[in-house]
Amino acid sequence: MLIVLLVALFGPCFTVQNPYNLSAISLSDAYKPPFWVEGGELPFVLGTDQQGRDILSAIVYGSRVSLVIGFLGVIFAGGIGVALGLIAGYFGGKTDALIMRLADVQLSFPTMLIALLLMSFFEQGVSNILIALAVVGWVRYARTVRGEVLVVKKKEYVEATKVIGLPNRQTLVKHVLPNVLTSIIVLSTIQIGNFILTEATLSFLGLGVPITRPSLGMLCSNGFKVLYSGLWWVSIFPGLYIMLIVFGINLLGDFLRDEFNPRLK
Amino acid sequence: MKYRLLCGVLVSILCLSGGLSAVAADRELIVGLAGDAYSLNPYPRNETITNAINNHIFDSLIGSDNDLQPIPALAERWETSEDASVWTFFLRKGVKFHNGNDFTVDDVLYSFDKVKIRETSAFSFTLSTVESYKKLDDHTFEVTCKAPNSLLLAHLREISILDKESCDGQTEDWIALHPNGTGRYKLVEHVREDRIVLERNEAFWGDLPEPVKVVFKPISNDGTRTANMLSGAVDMIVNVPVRDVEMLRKRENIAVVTQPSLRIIYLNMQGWTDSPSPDAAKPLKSPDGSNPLKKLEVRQAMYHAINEDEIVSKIMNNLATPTATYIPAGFNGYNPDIKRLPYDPVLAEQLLDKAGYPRQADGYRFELTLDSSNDRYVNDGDIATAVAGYLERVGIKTNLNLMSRTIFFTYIGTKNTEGDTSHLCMTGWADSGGESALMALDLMYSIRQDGEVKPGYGGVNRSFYLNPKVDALIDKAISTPDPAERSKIMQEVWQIGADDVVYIPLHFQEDIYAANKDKIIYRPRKNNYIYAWDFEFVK
Amino acid sequence: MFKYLVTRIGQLVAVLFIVSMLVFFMTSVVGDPLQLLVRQNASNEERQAAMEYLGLDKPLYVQYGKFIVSTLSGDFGKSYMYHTSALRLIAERFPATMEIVIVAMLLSGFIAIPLGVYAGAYPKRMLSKTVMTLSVTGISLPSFWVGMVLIFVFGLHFSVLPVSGRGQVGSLLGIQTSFATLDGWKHLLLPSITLALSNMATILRLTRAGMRETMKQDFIKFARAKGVRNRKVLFGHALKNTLIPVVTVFGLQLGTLIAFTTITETIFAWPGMGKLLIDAINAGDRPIISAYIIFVAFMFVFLNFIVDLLYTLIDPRIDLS
Amino acid sequence: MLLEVRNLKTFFHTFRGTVRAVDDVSFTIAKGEILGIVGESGCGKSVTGFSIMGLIEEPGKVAGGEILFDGRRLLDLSDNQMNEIRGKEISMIFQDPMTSLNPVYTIGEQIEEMLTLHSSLSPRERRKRCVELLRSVGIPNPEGRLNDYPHHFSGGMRQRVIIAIALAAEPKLIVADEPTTALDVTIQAQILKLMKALVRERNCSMMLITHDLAVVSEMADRIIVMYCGQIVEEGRARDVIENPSHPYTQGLIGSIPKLNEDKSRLETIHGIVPNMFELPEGCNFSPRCRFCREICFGVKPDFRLANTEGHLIRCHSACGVSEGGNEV
Repeated sequence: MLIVLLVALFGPCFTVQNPYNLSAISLSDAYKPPFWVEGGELPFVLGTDQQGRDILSAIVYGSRVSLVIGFLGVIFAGGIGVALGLIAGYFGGKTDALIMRLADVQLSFPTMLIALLLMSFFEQGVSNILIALAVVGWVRYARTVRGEVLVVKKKEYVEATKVIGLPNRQTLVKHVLPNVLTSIIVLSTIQIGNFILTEATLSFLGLGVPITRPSLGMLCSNGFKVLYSGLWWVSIFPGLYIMLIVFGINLLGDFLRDEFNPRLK
Repeated sequence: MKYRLLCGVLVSILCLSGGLSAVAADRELIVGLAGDAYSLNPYPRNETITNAINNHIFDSLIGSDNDLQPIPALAERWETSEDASVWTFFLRKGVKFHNGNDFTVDDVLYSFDKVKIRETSAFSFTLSTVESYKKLDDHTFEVTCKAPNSLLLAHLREISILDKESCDGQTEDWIALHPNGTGRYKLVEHVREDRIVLERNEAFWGDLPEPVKVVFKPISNDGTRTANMLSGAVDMIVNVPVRDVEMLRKRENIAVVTQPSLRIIYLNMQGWTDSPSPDAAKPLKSPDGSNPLKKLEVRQAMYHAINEDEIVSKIMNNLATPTATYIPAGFNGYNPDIKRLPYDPVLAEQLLDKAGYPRQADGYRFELTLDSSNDRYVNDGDIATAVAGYLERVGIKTNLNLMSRTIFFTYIGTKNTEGDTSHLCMTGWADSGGESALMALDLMYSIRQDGEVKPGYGGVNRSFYLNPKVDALIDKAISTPDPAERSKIMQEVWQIGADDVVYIPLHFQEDIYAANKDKIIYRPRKNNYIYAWDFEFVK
Repeated sequence: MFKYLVTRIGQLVAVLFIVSMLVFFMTSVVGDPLQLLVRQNASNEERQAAMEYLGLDKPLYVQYGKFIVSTLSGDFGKSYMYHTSALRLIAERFPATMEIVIVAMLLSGFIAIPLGVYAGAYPKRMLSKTVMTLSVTGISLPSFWVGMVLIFVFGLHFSVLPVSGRGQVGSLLGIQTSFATLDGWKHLLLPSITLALSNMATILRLTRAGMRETMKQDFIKFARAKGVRNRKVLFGHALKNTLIPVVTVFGLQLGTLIAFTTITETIFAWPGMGKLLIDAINAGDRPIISAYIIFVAFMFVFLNFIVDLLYTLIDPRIDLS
Repeated sequence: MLLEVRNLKTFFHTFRGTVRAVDDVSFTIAKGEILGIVGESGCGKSVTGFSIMGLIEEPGKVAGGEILFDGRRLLDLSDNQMNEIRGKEISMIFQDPMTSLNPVYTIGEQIEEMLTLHSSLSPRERRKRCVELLRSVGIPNPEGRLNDYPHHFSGGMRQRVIIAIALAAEPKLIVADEPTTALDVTIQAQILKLMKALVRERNCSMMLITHDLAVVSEMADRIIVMYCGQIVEEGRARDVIENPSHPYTQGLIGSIPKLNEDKSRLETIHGIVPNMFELPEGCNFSPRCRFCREICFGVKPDFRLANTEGHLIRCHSACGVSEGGNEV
């Protein structure tokens, strides 16, 4: 995980080209295989894609985009979702009904439509994707958290806080939240991957990040078009890197959960 | 509807489970298409796949040969007045609809009436130039045009003829579910997005096509279509992705058939206006605030800066033809004298300097935004990216604005429904009629930022090209019935367009098909319409 | 309970109302339905006629009023693309989508939950670790990728399963379905697996996390002390206590799959609803989009109602009213 | 002898080292006898209970010794065989009634599960038996409450339910792990009384694990005092309570407040329980012992007879024997 982060942060200093700079890449380098395969050559260690972008450089830059999308997406979606879920589950009644029906409304709209809507208002870009992900992603958190809060709030230690007159906000943050943390962490580790993939899918549908600033997902979906033609390196490497990231995040998530969950000790 | 579908399904099961033995299985054809027919009512949608499938079931008065030139179909022959304004058509006799009804003039006039209803017909434009039509006898009728119109045949070609007797008084839905034409094939079943099954109409008036039964399978994903071809689940596929061609060619039993299509990919530049795209998110910016695209040298420089050969070889895998003009060779109005401006970045930079746009301190001359779709044309996103790269290298800062076709066409529309937003965009255009004058009418006829110069003309003139001389030539061509003479006028029009660099043409896409060569031979049509009668069985 | 039901139905109406408004707003912004009706090079006159035909020339609130009135009478209008009733188009496609979704959900339920239980109960074992590692693949591979690879491996390389499309349908209990024929099942398998894969990973991980906590609880030890067999302890006592988040996500996934299987259906040329939606969105086909989304909203409200009921069945401590 | 534990060793292997939670513990329980095991938390008394039940979980492991129950070696039995014994022959009562009952099943279901597992009664008979059991543990309106869930019950009532479950299959031995710790004092007394009555009535044995000497003194026939995984004192209840011989036991007894004695301060045992990873070389109690001598730091003490028959202590300095526990 650390490696992934380091690569994302400092990798750009070491890449052979800046894949975002259109004048730096040349079509004449398109579809070069990795250097160990016949026809491949340095400095394109992992080969090049359809625009002549060095895959390795593109992965390094792309991972920054993807990580930003994954993490910020989870922070936004999770932040909204957890807060609303806590409130809905804890207060119940009309508040719960309102929030949950809002969730139902939200669920009915496909990510794609929302992304399209945003695109027709704003320019194509990462912020669009983030808004779309947050708008779509909070529901899952809210519903999961709410479900658990419904159980937790009936527990004695929570009811006890009412007796001692603790303000609701403190009860929620100090006593309810820690007890639903496991699901949140699990969900988040899954969602980061999910968001990176959602972005890939949006790219697949032509609604993702700008083609000049490819994310891992976009690299992967670009390359996927030529997978059957034997140009495997274009999509395999970004794909593997996504797996690596998701795997790292999951390890991190497991660690966090074990570390902060007193119930597992 | 459901009941009918159900029946269809049941019938097909019966067929598949043995009843089919009556039909020679080796005369059966399965084709993987890129999409489904939207409706088997031929009028509401005007779209390639829908039209092609409906053409199996329905005939028109006029047919097309392989070069898209008109040939007799339900109309056996026709006569025209001197100035091409009054046309008389003589219908074929003894033709029957699938349900056994006779084909007469009444059916033609009924169909014409229906076609004109804008609410339910996408073909109303075909009769917009027609003043009136009247029945002379059961098999003869007369059409009077508003103005001399040499293009009537090209338009009538698009009108499928319905059976008045069975359709009159029925709803549009009913007509769509009970397609009844005079065509070579009858509908067996249509399961939306899954298959359309047709069987040969043994009572067809002309030569019987070879395939006895045809199954069209809509498979919209490129990779899946290729996979179906590889697995042998289909006998032929259309729109093969360019990158899959090499791999398919290596297969012993698969033949890849390619043919230059009518679709040209080109760049539009707002070069005839002082305030290009004021509503764009990132408007055009030049140091002195002028519109650089107005300068011929700048347009020429951009032309010179683009290495089209490299685009074709690297992005299109050599499956595209670089072009200097907008219609393919061999078509009416083609001008062989027009040549591409060669790739020459050095010359491009000189031209830009000369035009008064030297490189500034930041290394750039001026700033543009290139709008393009990324899911409409073959590898459109990649082509646009490459173009932006070439422009950057001669010092033109190029923002790339790629979008889905869903919003792209509204965004760049000449009608400016959402404001004038695009000064440089990459689009494609094709005229399935293969008629130069029709194409120029849309592409070259003057139009202004604030509206049409002549209603219905210049519909996709996104450069806002203004040239009365060209307008006059186009008007003249349309009223010239003689194809050879018309061709000459059009050659002049295209020459003027090329000299003015109205657009930067890139290439013609190639239609690519893959077929099972042990079983069939396919001769593609120029307009990418798939017809079962273009297939021949090997054995 | 009755009162609860009435409230929920009231909420349903409110949800549908809001959804209809949003849908209307979105479809009026996204996509240009005129593209379907008129040619790109159409004259202004043609465009104007089409606008009038669609009622797009009227102010937005008038359009919305009309839309609501016809929607209330169950008429979502005719699809711009297909020129036939939007609702019927959806109904036509619904069974095909349900088929792959049902199989996918059964697969993920019957594989992921037991594996999750196992991995949660014995986190240190080799098998658990393998399962967890593999499940990462499930959530880190895009579905279009998985679909293509499955087609490549099973459809082309081994040629054991058909590449795409829906197979023969047969009659089962009076319903036309792929479940009734072998060919149908063969066609079902790959798309269902593609759908199931990412679901499985999510459900597996949630189950495991819950199980790990539950297994530390006293009542598990108490159950063991009662002499309850291991399997019964895991699936009888522990699992039921971890089901709340699993059921929540299961419900969401089920709804999402039914509503938005777009990619998988496209890749497998499966004639389901998801493909209809994406085509409609691409074309700006307002009647289909609005009918579809209102249908989906209805379904989600219903599904979430079921999930809430399940909560009370699973955990008696939960009191919804 | 119903239960005979010989040299039981249960270790926990963690990556920080091995914890000898139960180290060489031997004792017996006779039929109908109530044995109290006393000690501070972490002394290994619960682990001993779980070892007998065969419920030691990773990373714990029974490392040695023998457990003979009714003539059978429990440690040699498979998990399935153990399942036949658990609940039916040895049942267990847990410390916290709030968490021991599965919250998602009715108490009827939870009692019935025991009967389904360990009896051949018909469903109707099972139901009848459930009602009887609930009534016998003093739950009012037992028929009506069978379908209630644990959260409908108060803590004391839940413990009664747990006792009912423990008794359901007529076990020969009940292991009660701190059965009253989580309850109010008034309810504690009721529950203890109930347990004692039920055990006596059914003539079964009981192993009562607690940190509360007062509880043990009322209930037990014999007492074992554990410290750091080892037995430090063992004897008849009366002997141990009235005449505690090990300094640790003395400390424990001294720290119980007594109503009839006027004292400004309670006695405490100074120091804390040693780190289980680094036990002292000699006597485990040596760092905290008031009577500690040189030898105590170097050599592990062995059992010695205290002044009465069957009263054993593990201490070098038997000096504490006569002095009682009242020194400050």
